[in-house]
Amino acid sequence: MRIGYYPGCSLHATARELDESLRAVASALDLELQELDDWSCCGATSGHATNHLLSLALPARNLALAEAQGHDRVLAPCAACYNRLATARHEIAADAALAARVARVLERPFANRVTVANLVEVLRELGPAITARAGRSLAGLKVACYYGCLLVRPAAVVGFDDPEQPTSMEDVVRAAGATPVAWQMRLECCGGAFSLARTASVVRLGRAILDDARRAGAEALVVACPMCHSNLDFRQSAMLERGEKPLPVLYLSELVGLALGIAPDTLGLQRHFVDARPLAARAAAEVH
Amino acid sequence: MSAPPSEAGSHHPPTLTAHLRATTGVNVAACYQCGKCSAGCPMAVETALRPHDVMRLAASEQRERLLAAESLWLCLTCEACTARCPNGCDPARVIDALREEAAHQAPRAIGAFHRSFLDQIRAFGRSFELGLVMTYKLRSGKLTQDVTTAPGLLGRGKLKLVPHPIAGVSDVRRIFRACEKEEA
Amino acid sequence: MATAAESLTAFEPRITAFVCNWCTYTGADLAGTSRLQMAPNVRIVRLPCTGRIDPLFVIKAFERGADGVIVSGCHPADCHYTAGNYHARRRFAVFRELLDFMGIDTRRVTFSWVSASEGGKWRDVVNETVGRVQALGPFEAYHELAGRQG
Amino acid sequence: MARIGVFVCHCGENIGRTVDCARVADALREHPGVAHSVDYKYMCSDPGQALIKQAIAEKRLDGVVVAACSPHMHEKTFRRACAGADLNPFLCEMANVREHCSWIHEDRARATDKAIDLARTIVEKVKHNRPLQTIRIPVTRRALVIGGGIAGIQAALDIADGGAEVVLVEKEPSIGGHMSQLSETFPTLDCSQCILTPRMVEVYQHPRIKLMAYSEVDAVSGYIGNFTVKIRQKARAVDASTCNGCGACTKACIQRKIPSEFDERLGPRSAIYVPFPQAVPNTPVIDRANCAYFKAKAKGATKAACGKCAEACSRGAIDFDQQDSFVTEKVGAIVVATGFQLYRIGADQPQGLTGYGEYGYGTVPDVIDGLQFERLASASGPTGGKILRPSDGREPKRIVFLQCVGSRDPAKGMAYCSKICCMYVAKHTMLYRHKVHDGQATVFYMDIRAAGKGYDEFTRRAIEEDGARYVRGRVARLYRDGDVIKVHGFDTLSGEPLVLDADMVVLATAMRPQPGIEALAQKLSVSYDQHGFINEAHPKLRPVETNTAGVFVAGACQAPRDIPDSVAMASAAASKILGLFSQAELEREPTVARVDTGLCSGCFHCERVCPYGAVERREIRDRKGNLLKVVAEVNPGVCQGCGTCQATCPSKSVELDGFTDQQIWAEINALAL
Amino acid sequence: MKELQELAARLLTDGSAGVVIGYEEGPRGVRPAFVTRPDDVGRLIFDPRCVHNLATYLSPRRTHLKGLGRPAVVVKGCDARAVAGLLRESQLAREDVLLIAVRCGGVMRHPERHVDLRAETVADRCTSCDVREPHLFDFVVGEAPAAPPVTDRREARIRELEAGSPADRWAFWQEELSRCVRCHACRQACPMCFCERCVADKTQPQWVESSAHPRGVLAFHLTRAMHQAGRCVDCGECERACPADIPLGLLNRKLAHVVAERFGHHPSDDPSVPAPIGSYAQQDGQEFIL
Repeated sequence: MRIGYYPGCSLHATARELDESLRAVASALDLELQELDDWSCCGATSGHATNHLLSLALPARNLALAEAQGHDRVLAPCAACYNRLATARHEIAADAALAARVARVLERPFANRVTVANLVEVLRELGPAITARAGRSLAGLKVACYYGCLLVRPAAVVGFDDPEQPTSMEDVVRAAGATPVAWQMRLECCGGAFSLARTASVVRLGRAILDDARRAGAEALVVACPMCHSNLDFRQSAMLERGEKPLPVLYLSELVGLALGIAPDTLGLQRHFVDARPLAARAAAEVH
Repeated sequence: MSAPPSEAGSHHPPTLTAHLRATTGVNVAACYQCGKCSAGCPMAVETALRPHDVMRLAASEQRERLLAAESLWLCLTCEACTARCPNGCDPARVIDALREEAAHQAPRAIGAFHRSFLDQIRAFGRSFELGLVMTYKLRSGKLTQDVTTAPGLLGRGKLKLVPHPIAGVSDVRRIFRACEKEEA
Repeated sequence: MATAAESLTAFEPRITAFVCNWCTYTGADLAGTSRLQMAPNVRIVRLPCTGRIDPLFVIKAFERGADGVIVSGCHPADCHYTAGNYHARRRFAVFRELLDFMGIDTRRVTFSWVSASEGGKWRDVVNETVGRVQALGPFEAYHELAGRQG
Repeated sequence: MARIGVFVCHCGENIGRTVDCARVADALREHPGVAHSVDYKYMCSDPGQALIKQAIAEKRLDGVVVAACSPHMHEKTFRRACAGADLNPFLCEMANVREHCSWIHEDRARATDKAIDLARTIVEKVKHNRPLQTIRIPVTRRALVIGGGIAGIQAALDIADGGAEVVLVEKEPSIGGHMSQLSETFPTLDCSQCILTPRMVEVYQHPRIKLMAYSEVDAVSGYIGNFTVKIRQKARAVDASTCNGCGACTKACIQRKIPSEFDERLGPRSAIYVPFPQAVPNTPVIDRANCAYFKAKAKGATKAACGKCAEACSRGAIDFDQQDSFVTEKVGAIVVATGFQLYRIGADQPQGLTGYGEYGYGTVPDVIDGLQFERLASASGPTGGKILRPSDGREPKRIVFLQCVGSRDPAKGMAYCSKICCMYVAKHTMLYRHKVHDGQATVFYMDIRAAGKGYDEFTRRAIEEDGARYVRGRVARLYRDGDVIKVHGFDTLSGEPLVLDADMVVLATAMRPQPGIEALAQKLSVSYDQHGFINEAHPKLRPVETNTAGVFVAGACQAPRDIPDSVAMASAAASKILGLFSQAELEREPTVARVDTGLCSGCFHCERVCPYGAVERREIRDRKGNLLKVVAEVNPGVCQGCGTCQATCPSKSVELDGFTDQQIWAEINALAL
Repeated sequence: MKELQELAARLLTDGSAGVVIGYEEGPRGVRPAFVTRPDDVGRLIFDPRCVHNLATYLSPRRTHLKGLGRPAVVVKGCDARAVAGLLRESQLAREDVLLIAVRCGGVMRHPERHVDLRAETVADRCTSCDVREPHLFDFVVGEAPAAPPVTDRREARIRELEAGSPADRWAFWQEELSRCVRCHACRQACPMCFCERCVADKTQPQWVESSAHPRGVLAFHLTRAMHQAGRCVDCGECERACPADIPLGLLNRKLAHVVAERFGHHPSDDPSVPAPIGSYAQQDGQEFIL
């Protein structure tokens, strides 16, 4: 399988381990990631908070590139980028007048033909391959799948899973041999956008998530969004009471990578703030 | 639908309701104030105006009060409100549109943040560090906050210090100019 | 922007509307009862059902000098006769493509669903069609053809 | 040359203000074939009609065009006036110069021009009108009632009491419908079964009612006064004529844990069962999908796997070999009273909906729906009338009720208001407080819709006397947290977010029509809305008729209805039917299709498009009896006059009287420059 | 050939058929043949020059064949579709005809001008036909043939017209239709045109003018194309019969695309497949309706 790859800005910076682990997993599962040549930023929150047309044109430029480079599907592992690309695609498809305006500012051929996939979606499709190649290294590992806000909402745009009772991340976790726990905060926003600006809000929201996951018996959180990750990993120390044990936060691709027996350093586990290497070590011990 | 010929030429300043309908497609009059949006809003305990309040004030043409509201900037855009609105009203989109409007009307710190983020894209085609540390500082003006964490990020290879423009940066700049012209 | 003088001499298209008795005709009645003002260019021919509307009517209307045609009836699932509108929908989906393929600008033919309670929608359909056909100008191609001696 | 009279009405100022009526009359006077043309202030007044009659006589008119209001308003008036002057009423037509002209235009010159056009068009049409005769059809004085809920019961009893015979068809093993499941009824809190069961027995004993329970309508043909209905009697596997309803079979059954439909899956029943003790008829039925005998047989077993019921039956009434049978009935009128179902989120999704994951129905224990609560509150229910949690049998001390689940929700559910929920939720809070004195009921609502006699007082009583706490706001989500259900809501009146702990949650889910109603509606040729509710012929003036003559509608299959509404509709439908049956013959408009059999090629496109099955095949033979061809023929009693056949016929060999090709062609031609 | 002749002889001998309708050599090329005596079966041939749609002779309006007894008709894929059309529209009872299906690898566009079947000479319709052996038959004869040479001529022409403006298309069709003399050969040759009286011949009212006035010509061809939508079996007889070489196949083919895309309908030799116009689905597209 071959797919266009839109890493997005964060995968070259704060979310390097997502990029690294995804590339490692893809290569192990014969998924060919073809990075879009000359891709640009999707505009993120700043785009759609200030100039609506720009918030569509920036993603559209990348979709047009993908089209020109012969792709019919693009993987955007960052949930925020994914949301922006998918929203742009949806809005442009629904409104011919808007499509014309976007075409006018793009000044390049754009048929809006490329579909956008997210990390969970693609890994779920690879589920059988993951199961086939995963060892039993993650057996018994209990994890809480955290969807956050951008992966499943709004349903009209995203539509790959039920917006209120999604199952796709759990499917992937099971395919990798780990055990998803049943918990309640899977879809509550962690406040990632305010990670630094409103620490109090973020601590309140993050705490509720970590608490619930811990109460459900999870040994780690699994995420598919660089914003969630940086918030819950990088900011976690502020969310803990004195003496509380931190909860490692893994990218879904890292978890799959561990299941496939890929070395923790290749997956970028050393880049985490909450040390995830003990988990990896445990997994490795199970293998041997 | 075009208006009948007799009405052509008459011009009234658009109401906020009409403006929102034109820019977002959302008919704020369709909001029947059930509160399901606010019931699921993660920021409802912190903000003065909850999503259904925003819809209500918009429907009653309270433009000034809305555009001045701090609450607009406390929306996380998590879309829980939109996902659950029984009448398809999309409060998240309305809040976005109001922020866009507010940024136009009164440049404020938060607008400055978005502008600096966008300036990066304009300069390099990409943001070079997810707008995390530096941009938040620009936005908050708290230049010394989180100084301790920057080395942490650096040490983990998570910050790029030297940005490089992408090859098509001039194309991106052109799109910026075109969009600003179109939206003006 | 047309000046007042220009608009006085503006082209006034002739539009023939074939509508069903139960929905569109009644919706047009409601537009009247509600005193909704609209362009006076449309002449309605009342049929019991869109199912009764034959493509031949459209051809004949153009032959006889119409610049535009409206075909309108009940929304899906709302047909007084349960299915006449579904049959009409298929018939006119094909006929429209045929007209297009033979070079008749399909912007001259409006298809719409207007329920008995949609007086406002009927007004919009009328004004929109009149405006659109006005912009296209008289249907000279067809009228010349029709008037030419063979 | 035609001699047509044109009569232009001013309608007081209504037309005269924007249309120059005198000019219209003048212009039409010059039109070929017009023998007389006048304008008058009020054509519909007695003197106005007298003008028409007089002109018909004096000017020997052979056609009349009244340029006035919409034909929907006064066509009957003017046609009757013509008939009064011995002119065939179908030679009279109206040009709509009010609704379609004077009321929608301001420019007097252009409005007048248009009015002239419209009148000319109709004059051209009338030139081709033919005298038509009103169609007379005989009436079978017998009615079919489909559905044995309270609406069907009421309609059947009223018709039968009025002296006509009734066939009552119910698809379930017993009549009674949803009303039999209810505990108490609003706004009086009287016991549902106490007022219903006497009516059920009355149906059973009525000499003029033929009750066919466990039966379904298979096919319908014919038309008003003359329907032929094929009814499938589903095999009960019990011979109703020998069974005495002793109940020994149900006690002997080895399958005892099948979720009871009557108890909304909160209690068990056996495989051979009577839905509830007061069932009518009191004949058991074997649920073949769950019966050990039938299951084994379906798997190919040759030996009887069970037979306990047959062994227990002292009268030998169990008949494992019984098959579905068909009965054909002739009736003159039909009442559709198939009722509703409650929206079971997740279990049966309407097309395109995905349900409400945020409310956890079916996944979070002790989240139930309104009918389930009725069964918990009912003395005949699985808990003997005690309010107990299905999960652990504990008495819930805090119940949260959610209104408008699936209703008033265009985004995910149904756009309409289900009408009864406000009332039954108030009732539930009262029943709950009466049974659990220290229990707290909280209701999340959007608006309290309690329009009805004693209704608002009832909801106020729930709040003021019985301590129900009403919170105005919709709930965002709920989930199980240990032993409690966390309910995330928002009180829009106080402006505060709210997280409540509940022991049980009751969802007032939307009312929907019964599944399969579309198929029934198609058999009956009645139309239904996008939700599947049967459309009435007119929302105000013909509320219990459908657009197919002779088919009536009552109760919640037409829209969400409560018991008083359903009963009122049923009685209204019954009185319509008795009125119909009081006539020796029926009259109908002669707008029907006719086939020119000489030109018909027998391709039967018309037969395929006819929504009423009015097209029949007729063989044409020569004198020696050799088959020459098979042609289409329209049964004028069945044809409703849509004309789809004519538009479909490639050779135009079928004509719709009143809207013939010649008439339409003349109208289009009249619009030429 | 021998197989066909032997079968024909057998059917005529044992009385199961009164006439075998097939092809024979004529003075100006291949022509339809009506063989009633077993001795004459040697006339019967089949090769890529056999373009006629013999199903036309099964129309009940062709009464001159009625006296000859039950016909056995030689049918190619396109002819079998026509037979299915006649069955579907109650013009024929299955037991009243015997169908001798011939395995067909395509026929020539202008058999009178060409000698072999090549991309340049193949009839347009054969390119879009994937029926090498009809499914509707009583007997099948002939060798399994290769698929006909592929050509995109007709589709390319349709695409080219579609790419132009309405005015371009108008000009194109006015030019083409200006040659129409209203001889109605297209109608006579069409196996699916079997009306007792064509609407174009109706006079009260006269929807379609009967003269070759451009007004009537356009009305006629619009009506003819509409009546063929979803019914056309793509046998090409209308275009072949046209003395003015008007490309009627383009119209038929265009509408075949429309019904395929909109209603999923494809011409078939299964008589139980309903025609698309005259049936409907609630979810039919209605993007063109306000």
